[in-house]
Amino acid sequence: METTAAALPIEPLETSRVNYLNQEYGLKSWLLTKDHKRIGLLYLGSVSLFFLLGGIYAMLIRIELLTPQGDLVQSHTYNKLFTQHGIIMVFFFLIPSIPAVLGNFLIPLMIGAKDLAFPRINLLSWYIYTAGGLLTLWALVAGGVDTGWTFYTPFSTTFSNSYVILAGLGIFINGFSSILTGLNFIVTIHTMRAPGMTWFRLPLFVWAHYATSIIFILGTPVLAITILLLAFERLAHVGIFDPAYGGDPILFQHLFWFYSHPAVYIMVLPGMGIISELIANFSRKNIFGYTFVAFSSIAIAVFGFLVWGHHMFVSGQSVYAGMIFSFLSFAVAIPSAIKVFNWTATLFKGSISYATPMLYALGFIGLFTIGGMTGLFLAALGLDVHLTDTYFIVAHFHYVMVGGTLLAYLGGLHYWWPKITGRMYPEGWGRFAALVIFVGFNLTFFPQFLLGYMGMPRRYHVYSEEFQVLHVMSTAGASILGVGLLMPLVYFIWSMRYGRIAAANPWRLPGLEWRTSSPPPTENFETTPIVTWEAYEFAPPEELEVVGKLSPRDEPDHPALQP
Amino acid sequence: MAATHVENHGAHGHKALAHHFDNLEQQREAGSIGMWVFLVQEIMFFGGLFLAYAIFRAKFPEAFAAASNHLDWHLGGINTVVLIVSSVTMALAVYYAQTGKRRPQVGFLFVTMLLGMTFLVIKAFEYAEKFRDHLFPGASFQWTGHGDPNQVQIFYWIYFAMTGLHALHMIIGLGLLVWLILSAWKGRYTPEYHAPVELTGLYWHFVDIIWIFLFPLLYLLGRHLEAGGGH
Amino acid sequence: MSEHIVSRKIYFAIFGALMVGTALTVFAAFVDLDHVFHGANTVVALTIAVFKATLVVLYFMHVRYSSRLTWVIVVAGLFWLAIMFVFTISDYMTRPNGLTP
Amino acid sequence: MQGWIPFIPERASTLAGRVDGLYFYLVGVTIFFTLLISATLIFFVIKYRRRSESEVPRPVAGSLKLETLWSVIPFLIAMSMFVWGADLYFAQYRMPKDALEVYVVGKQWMWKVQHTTGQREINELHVPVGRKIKLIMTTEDVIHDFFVPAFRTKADVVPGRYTTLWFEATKPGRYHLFCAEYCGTNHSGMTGWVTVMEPTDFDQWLSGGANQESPIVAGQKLFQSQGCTSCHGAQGEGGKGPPLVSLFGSTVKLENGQSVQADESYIRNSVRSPQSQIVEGFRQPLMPTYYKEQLSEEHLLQIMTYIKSLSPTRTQGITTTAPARENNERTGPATPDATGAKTIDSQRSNPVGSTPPSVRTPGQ
Ligand code: HEA
Ligand code: HEA
Ligand code: HEC
Ligand code: CUA
Ligand SMILES: [Cu+2]
Repeated sequence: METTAAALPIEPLETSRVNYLNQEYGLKSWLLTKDHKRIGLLYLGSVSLFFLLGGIYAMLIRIELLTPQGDLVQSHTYNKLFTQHGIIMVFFFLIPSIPAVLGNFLIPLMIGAKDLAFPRINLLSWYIYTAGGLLTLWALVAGGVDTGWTFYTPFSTTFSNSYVILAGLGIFINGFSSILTGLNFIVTIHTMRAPGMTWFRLPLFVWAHYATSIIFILGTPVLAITILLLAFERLAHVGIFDPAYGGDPILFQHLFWFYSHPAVYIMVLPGMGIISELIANFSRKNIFGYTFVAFSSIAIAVFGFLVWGHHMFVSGQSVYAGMIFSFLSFAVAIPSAIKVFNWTATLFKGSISYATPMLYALGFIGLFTIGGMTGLFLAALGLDVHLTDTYFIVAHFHYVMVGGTLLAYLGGLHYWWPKITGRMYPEGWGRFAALVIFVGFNLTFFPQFLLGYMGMPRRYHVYSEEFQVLHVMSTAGASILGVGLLMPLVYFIWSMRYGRIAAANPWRLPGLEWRTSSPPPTENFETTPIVTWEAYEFAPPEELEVVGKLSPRDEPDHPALQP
Repeated sequence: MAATHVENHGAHGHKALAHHFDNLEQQREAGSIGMWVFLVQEIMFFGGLFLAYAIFRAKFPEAFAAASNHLDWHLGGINTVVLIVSSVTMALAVYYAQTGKRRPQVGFLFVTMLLGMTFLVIKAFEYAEKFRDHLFPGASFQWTGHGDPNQVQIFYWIYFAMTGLHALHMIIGLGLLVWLILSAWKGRYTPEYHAPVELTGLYWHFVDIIWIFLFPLLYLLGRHLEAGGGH
Repeated sequence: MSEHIVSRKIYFAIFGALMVGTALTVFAAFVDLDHVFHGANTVVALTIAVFKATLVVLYFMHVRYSSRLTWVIVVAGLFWLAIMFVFTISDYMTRPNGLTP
Repeated sequence: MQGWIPFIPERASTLAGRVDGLYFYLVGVTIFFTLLISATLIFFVIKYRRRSESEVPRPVAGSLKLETLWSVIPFLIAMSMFVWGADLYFAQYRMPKDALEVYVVGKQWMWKVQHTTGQREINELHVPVGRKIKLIMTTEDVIHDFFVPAFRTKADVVPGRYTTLWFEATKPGRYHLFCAEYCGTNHSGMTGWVTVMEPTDFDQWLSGGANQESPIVAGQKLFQSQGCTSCHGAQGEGGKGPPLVSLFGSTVKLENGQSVQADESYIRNSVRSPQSQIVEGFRQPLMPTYYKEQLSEEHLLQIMTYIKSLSPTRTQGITTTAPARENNERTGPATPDATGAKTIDSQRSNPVGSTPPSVRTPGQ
């Protein structure tokens, strides 16, 4: 993360204006910062590292699956590969990614506050995250985990002889960083909105994060206690999850999914928030049906808690409970449907730009639709009996998590990059990478739907020949995807030093975060802004009232904006 | 709440006012909402355990009755009283903080702390007894009374998990109290600024509530069935 | 929304109520209410506990005098707790030979 | 039967077709919405591309009509999926009464199968075509999952209890059997084959292994060697312990006033941890608890079949050997044999009534 800082020189072109980056220098100024923007960058650094690690695991998985006989690694190793891939990607990349990086950076800017309500707690949450991460990494180095990211008992408590406790504690600790982030967001959004920033003038990004925080607060503690019990049970060889001690494995599944289904909405809601921003801003239109999009986020957060049992249709759960959970799973799909349709309608009669972030947004809508609709396959009881624990599941959740959230995250990074670093990314490369990623992604995961229905079980190291062709396609796609993801990695870092200086408002947008300079000063705004405009209220750019100081060069300097 | 910004010239420049808040009122509100949200998180945290308790109690009624009859309800009862009293003293400490009376404030905080310690000491004795009787789940666990030993062991497993986590919360609370007493002694808290006392109070009362449920659930349910190895 | 100061009288009244509640719980635990209906003792014990908890929340924790938001937060917490219990237990109760309260 | 469709596994059970039907329906809906949305997106993106830098389109107010439209229609579609799916689910998970029972024990990392006629197999399951098969499954260690793609059905196999699965194969052949719940190192090796045979071939196969003793006999032997007889009587007629004759399927009153259906899981539980559910009138727990260690899941299953055989009216597919049944079922449209007939009326008449209480309640 420090490197991020070092890579940012004082900008000669900028009149010697102080911003949050050049105000102080040195390791200490970063590790002890209470500035939400710097903490956001700390998260950006650590989250990216974990993503790379998770991605490398993914590539190893794909390479192994090139051939039916497991000849690259042993079964034991393979099991560790997908377990660690899952744990890292979910708990240490995707869940913190958007909230802790972009949410941290932008929510105060968007509501016109000087900082989050509890800056110290915000920093603490990053340290907790790091501690949890290191503990889990330790587990991986020490010998790894092989329980699957779902830690099903009694395998995880009694039979697995891998570092379950270490990894578990890592996740347990990491959970509290989520809780603190959520707590901070809720309080901030309630108490620190600028004068005139009413609830219905909030950008939808903020609404989405409010909904996400609800899940953080109400779901994460249950995971925490569950993992704690699991760890103790494994330690003391007595407990409530292993039938050998009189316990009940289904209870573990209930407790685990009570958190982990809502968690999937933790992963997608912030992404949806970003998409709402991108769609509205890059077509210069107020979002279609603002209140519906806003409240659908809350609806998802609430109803998302009522459906966890759909992961347990074949587990021995009561069939009647299965009915209820299935019904509610279909119900919770509707708010997502509402979002998709409103995004589409927003484009109608807009002025649509083809800038990179918009490409990601469009990709998101398409892929999330497929991912979501295939979720309905799994919510349909009779069909899930055949599909569960096959590659259909794997395909489903990669469509929503990678094709959905990951694309949204990348779109968001491109979109706010100028605000974060004060530099533009190379537009041409941006568009090209987006294309490669889109193609690579579909080639990777679409074949897995077919594999799944043909009966290829997940978490299989060795498989029978008839599945090979599709697996090879998938692996080919994965390497394209990998290369595609490599590009932003490279040109983002490159742009921090060599990118074109960004104007305060390069996209010509009304949002509050664009009405202060790029990068913003530590206090965000020179004076507390008074909000007099509605969300996404577009006016001819020159009429945009400006709060705070701007960088001297403020003409449209972006290829995507040239006529 | 946005309103608090508009009339945002109140106790500006108060030494306890953080730079990013407009005024103490806003700061205090943020604090209390924050604490409440945190307590909700705590509810769900303990909730998982209560759920496990409910399910296994329903699964193994005899074993649970027998096991819980074996606990010493006198100690549990005394501890309940101790905690309730400590809640009152805590509430009074907050009261004197609000009314800006330093000495009684410090005094009641101190009493609260003592009561908290009493609770832990009694609990420690209880634990020691259980260890001696080989009732701590694990290799050394022994059960001769009624009920399937495995199921009795599950009761004790849940008992130690719940009371243990509760005790942990008490210890954290005591830490906060020490810090409060010191700064209250220095006269840090005034009628316009005493959020820390207030928030610690909320936390302390919450821990009390948890125990209000633990006492009957762990110590009393099943007393009416004279069956089981209680003495 | 400046804070409300609860009078000491109320505190002592609540204290009394809590003590009575505790005594009642202990007393009720030893009378066999099963002939009323199976598990009656549990119901009684929990009702008293809920009552005591409510008093603490309303008065010691000042919720009675707090903003609507505080109410919402508290209720939300309990509501989600209820969700977890109801859905999970409904599974166990609808199994063949399922749990009976 | 049906022509080969790409990426659809073979259909070899009565339910496979129905599952595929639902699948095609959802695929259809998915394609429709995906095309609808992406087509609209592309159309708008091209038609309304930004033409001049300064253009600011007029804001558009939302439309309640549209919102309701695109919430209600998807909801209705979703409900159709729900109903269809639920209906299928019950077809898959409600066990038929007149099925041939087969016992399955999962174990890291193999499937042990035992037929009621005595044949034992490992990672193999032989079944006749056109006959309902009911699997009664448990595991000795972790959770496994019995998955046969060609039958479009699976169920977790959970330690500490029995789960069941049924299917009726429709065409002879060899089909994949996978373990579909991650169960440790060799999870992907826990596979096997289900062989569906013409009834005649199946009879031959059965007679091939006829020398093996049936689980009932094995169970009876265990019942004696384990000393169950000392309390439950030589023929399970009862003694210090309650009688086990016509126990299975009856309703047992327990000491704590509750009453339970004596199904497989209950009997298993009564043996593994006798004190958990005490039978009314047996306050002092005589029954030793050490059987948990002594009896493997397989032995337990054998004792189970024996205890079940003590209540013939409530148990089907066990007492009669498969062949007799086979001929019987193939000739003419469903004229069930004697046991089959008994089955039917013992279903109608409530099982408790069919056991005189004098038998059930012990004599003190
Ligand atoms: C970001 C993460 C994410 C998201 C958003 C979702 C969204 C959904 N998921 Fe998914 N899911 C996962 C991540 C996610 N899932 C993961 C990680 C697993 C596997 C865990 C494991 O076992 O390892 C999983 C597994 C999983 C299962 C369990 C499968 C099994 O193990 O047997 C089920 C079953 O119901 C399910 C259902 C759904 C549904 C109904 C939605 C809905 O929310 C989708 C709603 C969206 C749409 C419906 C599309 C948009 C709507 C339209 C285009 C309009 C048309 C709509 C209609 C006609 C209704 N998911
Ligand atoms: C946020 C969540 C997330 C993300 C982003 C991903 C990303 C990917 N995942 Fe997956 N995955 C999960 C969450 C996720 N995954 C989960 C929860 C499971 C279940 C685990 C379990 O069963 O317990 C799973 C399981 C899983 C499986 C099934 C394993 C099995 O069941 O046997 C597979 C198989 O193909 C797979 C593949 C991939 C691939 C190819 C990517 C790609 O998108 C990754 C692309 C990223 C990179 C490649 C890294 C960045 C680029 C570089 C470092 C450059 C260097 C690389 C090259 C040049 C090639 N994942
Ligand atoms: C020392 C005496 C004793 C022995 C030996 C014994 N049992 Fe029992 N069994 C009992 C008693 C007493 C009960 C009733 C109390 C109870 O339910 O635990 C009982 C109950 C049962 C039940 C439940 C009966 C019902 O009506 O619900 C089953 C089934 C059973 N035993 C099977 C067995 C098997 C199988 C064995 C041998 C492996 C065995 N028992 C050995 C004494 C014994
Ligand atoms: Cu057995 Cu997987
Ligand atoms: Cu889910």
